[in-house]
Amino acid sequence: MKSSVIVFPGSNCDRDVAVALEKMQFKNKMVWHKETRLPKSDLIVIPGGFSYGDYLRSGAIAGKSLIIDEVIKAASSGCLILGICNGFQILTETGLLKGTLLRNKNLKFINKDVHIKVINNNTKFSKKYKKGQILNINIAHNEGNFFTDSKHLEELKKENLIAFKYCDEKGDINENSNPNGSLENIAGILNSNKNILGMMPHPERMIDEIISNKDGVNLFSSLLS
Amino acid sequence: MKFSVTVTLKKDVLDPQGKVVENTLKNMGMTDLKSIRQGKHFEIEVNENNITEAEKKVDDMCKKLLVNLIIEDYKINKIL
Amino acid sequence: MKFSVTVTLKKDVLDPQGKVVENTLKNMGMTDLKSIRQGKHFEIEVNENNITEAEKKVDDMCKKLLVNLIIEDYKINKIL
Amino acid sequence: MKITNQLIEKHGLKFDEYNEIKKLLKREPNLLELGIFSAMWNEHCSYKSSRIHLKKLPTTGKQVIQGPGENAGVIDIGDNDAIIFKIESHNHPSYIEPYQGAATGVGGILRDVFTMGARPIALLNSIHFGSPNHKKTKSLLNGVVSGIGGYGNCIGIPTVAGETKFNETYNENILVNAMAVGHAKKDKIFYSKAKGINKSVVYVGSKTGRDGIHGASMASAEFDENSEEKKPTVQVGDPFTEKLLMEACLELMKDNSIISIQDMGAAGLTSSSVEMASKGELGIELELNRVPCREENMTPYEMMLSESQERMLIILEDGKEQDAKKIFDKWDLDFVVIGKTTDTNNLTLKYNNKIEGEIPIEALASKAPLYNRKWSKKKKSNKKIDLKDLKKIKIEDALIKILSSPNHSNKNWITNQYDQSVMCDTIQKSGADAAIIRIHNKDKAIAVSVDSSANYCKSHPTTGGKQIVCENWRNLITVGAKPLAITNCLNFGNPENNEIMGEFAECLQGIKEACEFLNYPVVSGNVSFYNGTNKKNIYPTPVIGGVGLIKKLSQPLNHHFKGQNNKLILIGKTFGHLEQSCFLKENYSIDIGMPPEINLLNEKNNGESLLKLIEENLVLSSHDISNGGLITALSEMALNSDYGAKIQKPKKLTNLFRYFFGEDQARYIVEIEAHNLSKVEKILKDNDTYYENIGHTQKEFFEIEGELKISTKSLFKINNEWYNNY
Ligand SMILES: Nc1ncnc2c1ncn2[C@@H]1O[C@H](COP(=O)(O)OP(=O)(O)O)[C@@H](O)[C@H]1O
Ligand SMILES: [Mg+2]
Repeated sequence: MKSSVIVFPGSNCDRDVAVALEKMQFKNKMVWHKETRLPKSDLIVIPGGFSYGDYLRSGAIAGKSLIIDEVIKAASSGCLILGICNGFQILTETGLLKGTLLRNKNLKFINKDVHIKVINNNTKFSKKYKKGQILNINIAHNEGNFFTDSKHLEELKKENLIAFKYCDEKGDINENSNPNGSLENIAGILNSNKNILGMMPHPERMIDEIISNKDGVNLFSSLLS
Repeated sequence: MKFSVTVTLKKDVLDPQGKVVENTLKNMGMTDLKSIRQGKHFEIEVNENNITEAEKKVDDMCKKLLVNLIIEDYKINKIL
Repeated sequence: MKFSVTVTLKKDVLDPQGKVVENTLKNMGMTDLKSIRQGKHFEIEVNENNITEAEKKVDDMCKKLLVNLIIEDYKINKIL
Repeated sequence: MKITNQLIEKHGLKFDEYNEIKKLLKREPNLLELGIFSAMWNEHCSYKSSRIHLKKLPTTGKQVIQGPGENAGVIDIGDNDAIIFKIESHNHPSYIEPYQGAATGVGGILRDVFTMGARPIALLNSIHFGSPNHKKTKSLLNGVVSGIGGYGNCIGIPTVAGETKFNETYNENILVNAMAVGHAKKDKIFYSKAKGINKSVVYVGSKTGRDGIHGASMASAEFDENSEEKKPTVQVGDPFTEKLLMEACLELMKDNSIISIQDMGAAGLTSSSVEMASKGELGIELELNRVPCREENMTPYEMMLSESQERMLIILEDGKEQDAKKIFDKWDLDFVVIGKTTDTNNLTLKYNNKIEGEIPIEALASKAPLYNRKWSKKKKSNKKIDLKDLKKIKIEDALIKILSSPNHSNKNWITNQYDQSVMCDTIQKSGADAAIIRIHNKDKAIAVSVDSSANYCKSHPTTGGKQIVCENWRNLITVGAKPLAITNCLNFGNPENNEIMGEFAECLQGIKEACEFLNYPVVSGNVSFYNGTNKKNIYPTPVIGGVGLIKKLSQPLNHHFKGQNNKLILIGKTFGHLEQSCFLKENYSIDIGMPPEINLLNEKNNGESLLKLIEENLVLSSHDISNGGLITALSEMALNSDYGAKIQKPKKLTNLFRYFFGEDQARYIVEIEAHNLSKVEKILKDNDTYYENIGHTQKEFFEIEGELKISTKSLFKINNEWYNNY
């Protein structure tokens, strides 16, 4: 599998994702945002960070960068695209995913390990997980509060496009297990073609026992098989 | 030519920032506060003397970058 | 009574946000842009019908919470 | 412009200092030159009151590659790996504008570290606030924490450890100290010393604005009613640009084009150019028309004194300009040759083809004032506490009081606002005695911790000075690291006051003795004087930041109990010292008498014995005993765990309060498997280390036989309430 990680000037999880991909035997290339051509890839990852300082709206400016046009082209030809954290925000700004990510409900940056539930395991990103499986995974963001209109929400539900939801350690999905105020505890969504996944939690931080746990590994290995 | 642009969240979009500010102000004893919403403000100067042209340019900036039309509304005003 | 409050950075204070936005717009081909500065905007409604009183209350909110007087200036306008 | 007395005062210079300037110049300075002298001769940049004392600190050792005198200290951790680190204060700006003050504090210390060629791998901070009831404390706390997080999170360097304390002594003068730790290759370290004549001096980074003009002199004066007026000098941090600057510098450092590099910190372009020239014993000439400016019509005076953030000065090898510029273009940063090195030994400033200022470098650096200020010795207090005179309380209530106090409450409210995991090498986050950071791609790690004890330092500075070094050393040891070296941030009041200067001299004496004995040298640091308002000085608050090495990675060691029926061993002797204890302070508001004594011999021996136990894989968890004594330490081990402990009453020291709340030093608690007891005892005996078997772990409850029994869940709750309700 060939992967590309897009690097914006303020990306800061680019190395982390690259390490994870290489550990999982992806052949990975880093792609600078000013490039106008993408190397041939089966998977494009838009990593976390603060693409351009995120001073306007998170992800807004990255959404206008040169490389993004290529990402959009690749997406329409079915290439797999994974946006993590800031990457998710960028995907919504480009319109590749619908909805938006507002400020966290408490207006504070939140970094902690939370639980999420695998809602749809029938995708290329999640097939190695069991349906309903509970993962313990790190979040780190200021704007992770997913919001969308009721029409899109209906569509997400009907077409099974919600990938992950925040829950507690027992799997209960409720207000107490919602770290950031996200609509219906949504932590990650897919486009209707299911080749694009945007998620706020950081799977790349969960691949190493000594650092955390290995709950992120199956996301990458799902993509391999 | 100078313009000011006000960007506000659409009515039906949750405004977490406004909410927290509102609660804080109320807790600080400002009980007469009815509601508060927060938005963005830009001051833009363009090299263009024709007002319709200038305004079109600013509008373009809003549409293309400054405003997320899915969740935000905006208003352009000329500054004298 | 309704007011709008505009909060802007003081003149000599660095505006990293405005700077990035300006560069991006220019890179997007909007070469006529001379400068852009970013600020905040609030829409505030208070339960008070006396205009001087109402304005005083809004001013109080600005001073106590909404504005960082060390780096920001603000303007209050009545909305009709 | 004629230099008037008023102008001299406004620049924070004393009249005899001004006379000295005239002597050195052999003429009157102009305004630009006066400004430059004021920037270089103020306390913050010249260390005029502290240098004499700082010289006494031990700064060398096998592990030291670079001690004080550079942007940061450098130590050797083997395999061509070096660790570069330093701590710095941003107290005054943070009080005026907490968010930006703290943010730019983080930005500044990061530049000190990456300017030497290191990729920063961890951030720490030590923050001190006034009483929680003081009207400003809450917003200061909020602002400082989000400022620290705002900068570190955006640039993508994990903030992994720190300390947060409240004490009314900081009501009008908070402390914000930030520490950065970076990793470099030992053979790729960059210094600020200029070399060679006619070399290009390059300005890179953000543009220069009018922000922060006179920041360094502000940090060298007390606050007074007029401080409000100085507010416009606050700088706004731009972590995004710093990220670009960091990546661009690290990219440029990959080849051999840099002769010398220096960040523009306090006193901006002035101090960076002077420092480079002074170390290289040569001159420097700047064309000020070329300085990239953010505002229109900036004067040479403003350019030289601006403290705009995110800027660097680089001296390049001949012919490397173009390639270097390409790198900075790639990162959308300014890159301008603004001058050259000269053989004149002067700082020469040209503007519009005219020389606007010319000062001998040595007048600004080596000839800067040096004061041997008067200081008075602190008398030993002989006040003792007799528990019989105090109102009776229950052990349980006293413990709860401590665990629920602002100073001891769980700090998750703060640390959850910091990205602690980015870079994926954080093995142990905040909340442990020390954080552990893996060296990327390697099988080893460093441990880091920052510590201070203002109460101890106030009551007896020498003992206090020793104590913080020892406490910091202990914190590294409990996670299994070998302590290597420290950086220190010395926050004190007004040095022109004999008593304060005495606190400084004696704290330093204590630090020196402990560092020498423990082979724990000082490799970098920072002094912040004039912390106080209107003659009310803060408690002396030296902060120690330590770095230790874990040679071979294994599961990280922390202080949470790991199982039931494990043996608990108390290393070190308990005398029951209660003066200056948290027990008396929290329960009776008493803070009299001497701090607990430091016995360096025991300190070293006990620590080394524990390290031996850890190396032999005999330790399941370990924790040092500090504020709040044995019982607080045990509770901390229980409250984040499903396991508690059952502790026997002491046989020797029969007063339970003294035994459980006493703050005697050089003590640790270790949890070991029962079957390893004899092995452990043998090692401790062989090392002549005093220890006691105090009990064992058990499920769910923390218990002292016949005295108290609390579930670990309620301990957790008690410990977690304060911040969330504040
Ligand atoms: N308390 C101290 N102990 C040891 N070294 C110190 C201390 N204070 C300052 N130094 C050293 O003096 C030099 C100048 O410090 P400083 O002006 O804070 O550095 P910078 O110019 O990088 O901000 C540095 O090398 C610093 O490590
Ligand atoms: Mg420096």
